Amino acid sequence: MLLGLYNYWIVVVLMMIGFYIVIAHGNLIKKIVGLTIFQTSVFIFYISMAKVEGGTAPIIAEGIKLFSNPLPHVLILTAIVVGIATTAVGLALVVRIKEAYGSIEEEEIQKKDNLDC
Amino acid sequence: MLIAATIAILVVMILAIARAIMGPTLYDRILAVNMFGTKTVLLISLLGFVMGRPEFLDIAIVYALINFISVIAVLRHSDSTIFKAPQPAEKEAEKNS
Amino acid sequence: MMDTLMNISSTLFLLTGSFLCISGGVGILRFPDFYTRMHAVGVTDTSATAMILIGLMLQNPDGLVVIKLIIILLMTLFISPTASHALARAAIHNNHKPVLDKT
Amino acid sequence: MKDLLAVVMLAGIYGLLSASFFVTMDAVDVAFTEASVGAGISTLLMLVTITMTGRSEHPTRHKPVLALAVVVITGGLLIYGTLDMPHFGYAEAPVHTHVAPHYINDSMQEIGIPNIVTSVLASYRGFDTFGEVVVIFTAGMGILALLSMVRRREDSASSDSLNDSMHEQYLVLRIVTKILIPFILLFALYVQFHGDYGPGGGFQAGVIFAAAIILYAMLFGMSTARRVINQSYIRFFAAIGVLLYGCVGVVSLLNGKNFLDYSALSADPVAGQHLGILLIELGVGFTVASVMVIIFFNFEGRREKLQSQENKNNENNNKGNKKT
Repeated sequence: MLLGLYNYWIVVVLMMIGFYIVIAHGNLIKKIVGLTIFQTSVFIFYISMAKVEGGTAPIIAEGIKLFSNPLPHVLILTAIVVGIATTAVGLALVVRIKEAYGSIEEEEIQKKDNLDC
Repeated sequence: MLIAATIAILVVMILAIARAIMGPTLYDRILAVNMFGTKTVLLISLLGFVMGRPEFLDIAIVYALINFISVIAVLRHSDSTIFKAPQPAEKEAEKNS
Repeated sequence: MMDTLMNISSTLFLLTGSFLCISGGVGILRFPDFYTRMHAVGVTDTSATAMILIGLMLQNPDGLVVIKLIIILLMTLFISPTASHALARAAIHNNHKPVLDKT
Repeated sequence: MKDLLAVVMLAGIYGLLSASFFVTMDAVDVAFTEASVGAGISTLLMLVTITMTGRSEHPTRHKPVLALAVVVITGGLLIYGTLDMPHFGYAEAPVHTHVAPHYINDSMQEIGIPNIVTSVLASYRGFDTFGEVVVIFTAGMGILALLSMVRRREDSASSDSLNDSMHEQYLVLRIVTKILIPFILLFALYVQFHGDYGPGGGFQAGVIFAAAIILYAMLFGMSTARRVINQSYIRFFAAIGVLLYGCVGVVSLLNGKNFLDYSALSADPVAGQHLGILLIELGVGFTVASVMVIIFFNFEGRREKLQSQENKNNENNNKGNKKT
């Protein structure tokens, strides 16, 4: 009975992995990788919701009646491109932090901040 | 028969992931990623046939391209200084092998 | 008659391709150093792709699909050996030594 | 894993995998985008960043027990929340009964193009997409503000000499790339204008177009690429894309319909929809391609600058050592 929910569980596990990387690792690049994993888990959540048993891709062709839901596809399509744009901004910030502090480890950055005060 | 080929490719993909995780050197990982990419191209073209709508081969073309670009990117940046000094793990691996 | 012939040849091509794939996969996992692994992958990758794509072409002799498959095939034939060449060259260039004698 | 490069490689594999997952879930358009973006561009950007920030991660000392506890509790709550969700692939789920049947059944009459995803993206939800394009444009401007720097003549001279030394090493790659690039650009145009009938559209075409330029820039050196593609034109094009999209909306307003209601563009509503979708996809393509090129060029420019500074420092150090 509950086995039909396995897609959500996969999403939750992926989300937990991404979340763990974001909060437990001090390295900023790893944090961004964790963020992309988190992001992809959300994409997978939407796309797996859109799937209809026996349906095919939502492009109208002759002889096909049942389509998967196109709306989540649209939302995720734009979200992916926006996601890469925000990731790029994050990486640019990492580069600037490296130039300003000489490190991309969270602890060392905080130490330097405390010294300045 | 299509399904048999798909399963074969999935098995090979798992082997490639194993090599990408084990390393031990940077080049092994690049090789594994490259191989994974070509196998993905095959997988997607096969999946189109398995699902009965083989019109969507455009995706496979994009894959072939992007795979090439990412391999070139890694190689291009392997020239820069930080890659010249091997990591301790790689040194050990070279000694052992 | 024509149909069965096509089916049989397509099956043969797909099987050969799958076999080549698997042998490449075993090669990348079992061979001792980078250059031998590269050899296993470089050879099987291109030929397996060609075999499987030809097998697919015989499955569906419909104009547009075959043309797209041919485009993919041509691109793999261009790209895959080039990538292997560049990879091996970069490895040599950065003083990555092959294992010559395993004693 | 302490080696960040391995992390990035595995992230690339993860992108490839998730894209093949999207193919099996019937989301061909999404797979198209993820293929070009997730596996290609994001791996590339992370690589460039790593070359600037260093490759290894320092071990963290604090214990991750607290983090693990937080994550497990969140995950448990989420799994508890999924118990009431409809089953996977269930056709009567609430998602499939709201507006989706309308899109699937009527889009052929109202919009007249077979790819439902494109018609929803460009027409029914055109306003959302406009917002996304503005976000991408803003991200491009943010990168410019963060990373752009004034280039001096001597830098380009030094990179020119570097360029010549690279020639021998990349000979085969360069020739193959020279053959491939026209076809990649042609393929990008095909994706752009075939988006109404198959998977594709402005977002994907833009990324592929940018990928071709990035490939060129990587193999022929940044200074050559800068000479081929003028930076100020690229910025201009990024703005033109957003403006084109907005103008289509304004024109439909002036013709007495709602913002971005393309039926107003022509006497025949379906022809108007066609024209509108073509124009705004073109706008999206312009913006995405130029922003991706801007992002890559700025990252690479920053890296070159840092590298030349490092080289100068090393030279100075060597001179100092010789004197003492």
